[in-house]
Amino acid sequence: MTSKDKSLSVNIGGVLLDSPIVIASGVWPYEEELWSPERLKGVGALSTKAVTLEPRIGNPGTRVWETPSGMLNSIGLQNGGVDTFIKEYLPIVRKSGLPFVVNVAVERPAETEATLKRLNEIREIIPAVELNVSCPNVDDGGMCWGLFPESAAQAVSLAREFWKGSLWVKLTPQSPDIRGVASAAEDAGADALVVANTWLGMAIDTRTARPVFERTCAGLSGPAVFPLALKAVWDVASTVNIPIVGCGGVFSYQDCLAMIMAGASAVEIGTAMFIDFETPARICNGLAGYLEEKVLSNLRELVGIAR
Amino acid sequence: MTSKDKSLSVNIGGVLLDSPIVIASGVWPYEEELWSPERLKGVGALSTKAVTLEPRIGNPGTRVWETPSGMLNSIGLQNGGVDTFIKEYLPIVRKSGLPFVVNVAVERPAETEATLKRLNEIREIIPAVELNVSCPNVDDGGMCWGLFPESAAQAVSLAREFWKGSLWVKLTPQSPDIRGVASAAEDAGADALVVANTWLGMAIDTRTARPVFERTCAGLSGPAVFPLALKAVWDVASTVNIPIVGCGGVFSYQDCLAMIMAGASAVEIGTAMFIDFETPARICNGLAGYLEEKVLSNLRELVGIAR
Amino acid sequence: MFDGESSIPAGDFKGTVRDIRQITETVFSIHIACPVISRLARPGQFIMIRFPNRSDPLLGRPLAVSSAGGDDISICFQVVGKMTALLSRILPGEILSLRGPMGNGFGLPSSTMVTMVAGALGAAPLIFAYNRMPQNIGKNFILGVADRSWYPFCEWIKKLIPEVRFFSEDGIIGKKGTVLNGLGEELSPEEEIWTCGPLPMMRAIGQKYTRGRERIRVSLETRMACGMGGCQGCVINTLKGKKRVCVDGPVFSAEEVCWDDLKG
Amino acid sequence: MFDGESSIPAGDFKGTVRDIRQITETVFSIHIACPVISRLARPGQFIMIRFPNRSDPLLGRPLAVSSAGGDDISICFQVVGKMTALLSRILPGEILSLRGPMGNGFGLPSSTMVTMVAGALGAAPLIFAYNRMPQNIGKNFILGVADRSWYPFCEWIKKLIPEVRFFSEDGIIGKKGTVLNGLGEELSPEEEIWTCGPLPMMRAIGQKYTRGRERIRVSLETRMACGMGGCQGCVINTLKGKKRVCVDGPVFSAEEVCWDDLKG
Ligand SMILES: Cc1cc2nc3c(=O)[nH]c(=O)nc-3n(C[C@H](O)[C@H](O)[C@H](O)COP(=O)(O)OP(=O)(O)OC[C@H]3O[C@@H](n4cnc5c(N)ncnc54)[C@H](O)[C@@H]3O)c2cc1C
Ligand SMILES: Cc1cc2nc3c(=O)[nH]c(=O)nc-3n(C[C@H](O)[C@H](O)[C@H](O)COP(=O)(O)OP(=O)(O)OC[C@H]3O[C@@H](n4cnc5c(N)ncnc54)[C@H](O)[C@@H]3O)c2cc1C
Ligand SMILES: Cc1cc2nc3c(=O)[nH]c(=O)nc-3n(C[C@H](O)[C@H](O)[C@H](O)COP(=O)(O)O)c2cc1C
Ligand SMILES: Cc1cc2nc3c(=O)[nH]c(=O)nc-3n(C[C@H](O)[C@H](O)[C@H](O)COP(=O)(O)O)c2cc1C
Ligand code: FES
Ligand code: FES
Repeated sequence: MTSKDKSLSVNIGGVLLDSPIVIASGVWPYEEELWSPERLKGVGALSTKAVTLEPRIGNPGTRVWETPSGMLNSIGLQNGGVDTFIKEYLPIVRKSGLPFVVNVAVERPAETEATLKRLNEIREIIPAVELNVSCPNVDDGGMCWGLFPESAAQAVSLAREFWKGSLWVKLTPQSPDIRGVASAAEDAGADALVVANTWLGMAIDTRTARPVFERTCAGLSGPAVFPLALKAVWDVASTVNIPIVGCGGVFSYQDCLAMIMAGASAVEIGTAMFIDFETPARICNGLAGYLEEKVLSNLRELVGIAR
Repeated sequence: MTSKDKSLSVNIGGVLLDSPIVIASGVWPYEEELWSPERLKGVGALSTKAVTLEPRIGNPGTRVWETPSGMLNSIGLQNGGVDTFIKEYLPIVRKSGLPFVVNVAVERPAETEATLKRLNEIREIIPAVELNVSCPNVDDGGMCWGLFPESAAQAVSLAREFWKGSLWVKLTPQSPDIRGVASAAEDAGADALVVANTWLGMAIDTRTARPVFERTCAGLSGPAVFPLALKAVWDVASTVNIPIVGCGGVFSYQDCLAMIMAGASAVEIGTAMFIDFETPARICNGLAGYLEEKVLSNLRELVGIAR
Repeated sequence: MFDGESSIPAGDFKGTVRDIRQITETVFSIHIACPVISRLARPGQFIMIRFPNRSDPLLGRPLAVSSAGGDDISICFQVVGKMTALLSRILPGEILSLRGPMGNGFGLPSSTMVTMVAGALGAAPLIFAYNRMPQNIGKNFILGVADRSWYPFCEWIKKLIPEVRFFSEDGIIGKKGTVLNGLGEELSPEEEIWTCGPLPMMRAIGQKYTRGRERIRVSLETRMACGMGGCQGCVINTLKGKKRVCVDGPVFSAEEVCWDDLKG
Repeated sequence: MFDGESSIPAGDFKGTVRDIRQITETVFSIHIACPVISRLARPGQFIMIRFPNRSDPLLGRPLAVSSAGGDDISICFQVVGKMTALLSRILPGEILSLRGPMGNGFGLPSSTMVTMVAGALGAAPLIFAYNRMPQNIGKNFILGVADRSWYPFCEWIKKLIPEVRFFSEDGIIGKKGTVLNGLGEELSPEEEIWTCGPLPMMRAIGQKYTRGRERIRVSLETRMACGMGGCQGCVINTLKGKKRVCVDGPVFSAEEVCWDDLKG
């Protein structure tokens, strides 16, 4: 894939990506070297670690645990708060020259509003906000907002009011009615949907006979959840008209293709970056090869064709 | 573990098991050789393939598909119907000398009633019925019964009326309120709960650009789902007082221990039998070793200790 | 017809890789030490192979036994996906988990002449069948391949089965055409056909003759999860209802298979 | 203090196993050909190791580089779980995936005498540090082990580090007692301690001296998922706030670590 090649380009809620691979929230640190073009080959965009109004120290105790073909995490939104983000990290993020989305964890309305207002002030340099109504690892708010259509509508409406740029909403697979939540988010003004965040699971350390995580439950990600994420994308794609970003267990170009054939326009990858830095480039090469083989000029032609 | 050793014995809703390992429904065929004691070392009980009133030919097309550390299946309750079961298979099942449970798929009330009545007529030779309110792979009924407390209560009450023996109820993890469903089942007369069945997922064959399964969705099982199943057991164990049988991705004795520490009294294993016939014996040896190391006389002492 | 003998796998065994040989760019043959399976295996039977102590890839993959002798068996396979790619990089000394031997196998011939018809890797079980054929039975072996890339494979087969006749689509190896060109117009009552290969080939053979189809034994492939009859994932439609390829097959008579229901 | 140099892993590389050596019943050492990592690695740095093309085990496991020279690095490890069990059965020629080199490493000494204190496998990074110690720096090496089962390990270390002094809990190897018995009452201003081993040992060393703690460098272990600073799974509490062991460490000064918050 050359940088001029536009066969993999997509438009996600007004954000133009050269490749459909978005690095998911919470996996890419703010070390400057990692934001150089050589370290981001094949990446179309990045989502930042969740940003909250005030700094958060995250959860105590064990934070990551491996499971068969997956991992559980309970980080708990550790971050320096929106001001630190803007001052210290945003300059690094911008250095990559790539589009990025600022992952904003929904807190209580006052906090969410304040965070978005701060970002809105500088919205000409922020391509999009990814509203995270799906973090399973905190007490206040987090995932609860994404469980039901009503609360999701409330959270998205609030965001829409205070953030004027492109608004992506990241859903939780924990919702009993993900289609309803998706519609509600669309109606409330979302420009794109990220489907989805982690699944709630748990682990017990049999040597200590205690739950591994202090909060007992944690979020499951990685290849293990791919079949579940694909179904969520399939379901949501039958419901909304805004672009969908598939997320959950994508590792190979076949995984990415499957997401696209199910109706996603792009994918986010998280855990895969823990395993192999070359994942985005590898997926892009695979996709480009597939397009060539099938004599297709743009990946967009494949969106939803399995339906 | 000698056969006299009772340290692993458990009582699940009135059924006495020498080991806490139950072979899950739908994985053990009725070939006579497989019901001999040498082929069932370490097995405490077996659950039969789902039985319906009439014969069912199951689903067309691809029925199994591997996923990372898991598998999707869409078998669709293929079985010969309750009469064939009683005439042809029950004698084989009984040959093992082990306790068994007859997995009965909930259909429309009339069918469910008829099936249970037939079984009830011979209830002195049937240790228990496992009411399957959780099959994701059929249109009529199946999982729907297990999604909500009200419908679960209805299905279990009906079963309780026509089946007088021990009644296990197998829940679906697809329920948005598995605690509520568990309570409803308990209140309606369940003697034990099996937590849980498969998770709904899907796969797309990227070479054909079509969903792999004719019914699009299929049930995910295997190690991949273990963290999710453990959480389901944890949740249900905080809600009911009847014994819980953990099910989903159990492969190792540590998995089994974790289930027990979370509040299960036994486990069912399905996919593991596809991989390794020795799984039950291997788990039992591991459990026995653990008890010895911790100087415990019975596995029961560990039930729920992680709580 | 072929279900006289039990076809439930004897168990799960450990096998040690003795050596691996690359035959073409994508075809490999592996020798594995596994005394129990070697002793029990009959032609047409297969094993489910996987890597122990890892859950990805999770399920065993069915591969035909292509020879068995002493403590060893051999398999040969083409790299088509995850497991076969991993197997192609295996090293002598590595341990594999083998479930088997299983399936009904080809059984014993009921005629005096057996024509074995292989398509590409379908040769695997037929090599074994050829070598174990009772002395008093006449035998032919026909192998069809796509193109010149199969040349080293054909060379390799020729060493094992000197009488083999080749057909290739481009005519570069053996005669031009498919294996069907190597079969007579009618199937004489003394003759039977054992075949294994891509489904379209087997279907064509299975439907070629109006008479004698019961004397055509086809070894079918379907996706499998358990290899012991439990999952019902490998079922096909036959005249006698649903049958499981893993334990009721993989060898069926061409007559009983509902060919139109088979996909591929 | 040790964060002068960049500690982001250079990338993910393939490494070919050259040989594997069993040292004790549970301890193994592996040589791996991986030119880039060999060239870049500095003492105290580590790699995340995993098997390519399989998602179980999924995450890399952090293992210290115990030597680097030419194209090769070596690691040594104890079998404690899934990955280490698989590694212990690896064969020459197998390909591993290596992320690294990473972590700040021990850096350069700021005194004229370095006492290296290892507990069991904590020796791994210190062997490397010992061999790369600048000529003009004095050095000691103390190794503590549990019991006689570690005898072959001690023999192996002795060949690499002739001056090593041993302590064992049962007194069968070297002196009876723990490594703490090998340390002076005070830490002289010219001396510093580099240590790696079980947490209780490092905690005891880290808290032994009231003065000079800033001259004690401890290499910590925590559970890791990414090894590149992204997941924040490996954080510990320090006087300067949360730090990630993978990229901000694994080497910290005993002074900055909040010892009471560390579990284990
Ligand atoms: C009884 C039997 C005997 C066989 N013997 C041989 C043999 O001797 N040599 C040989 O090369 N192959 C043989 N096969 C086919 C072999 O099982 C598949 O090629 C193998 O499972 C592919 O595994 P994989 O992980 O490499 O591919 P996957 O990643 O699983 O899939 C890649 C491709 O292989 C196909 N495939 C996957 N599983 C199966 C399956 N169970 N049956 C058919 N196609 C499948 C898929 O549809 C896909 O096209 C046999 C199959 C059966 C049923
Ligand atoms: C920077 C660093 C360098 C290390 N260097 C070495 C070394 O040179 N030699 C060596 O033998 N070991 C070393 N370790 C420890 C090594 O990482 C663990 O022993 C290894 O991850 C266990 O993997 P496993 O799959 O075999 O065990 P698992 O199945 O993952 O777990 C088994 C046990 O190991 C513990 N464990 C798992 N992961 C970690 C981890 N990341 N850190 C600490 N404990 C863990 C678990 O708590 C459990 O007790 C190092 C750890 C770190 C952080
Ligand atoms: C360590 C870790 C931290 C994460 N932090 C966040 C976060 O801050 N905000 C968020 O929306 N998602 C977060 N996620 C979820 C991922 O962005 C992604 O949705 C999820 O991991 C599923 O994708 P994957 O299977 O490709 O990893 C985190 C995931 C991991 C593993
Ligand atoms: C091939 C297959 C067929 C199954 N058939 C049934 C069934 O008939 N009735 C039922 O209650 N569960 C059925 N199940 C679900 C299993 O009993 C079990 O609940 C599930 O697989 C999770 O456990 P595991 O991860 O140990 O396999 C089936 C599972 C598989 C894989
Ligand atoms: S593979 Fe499971 S029944 Fe045949
Ligand atoms: S291991 Fe991920 S931040 Fe350190």
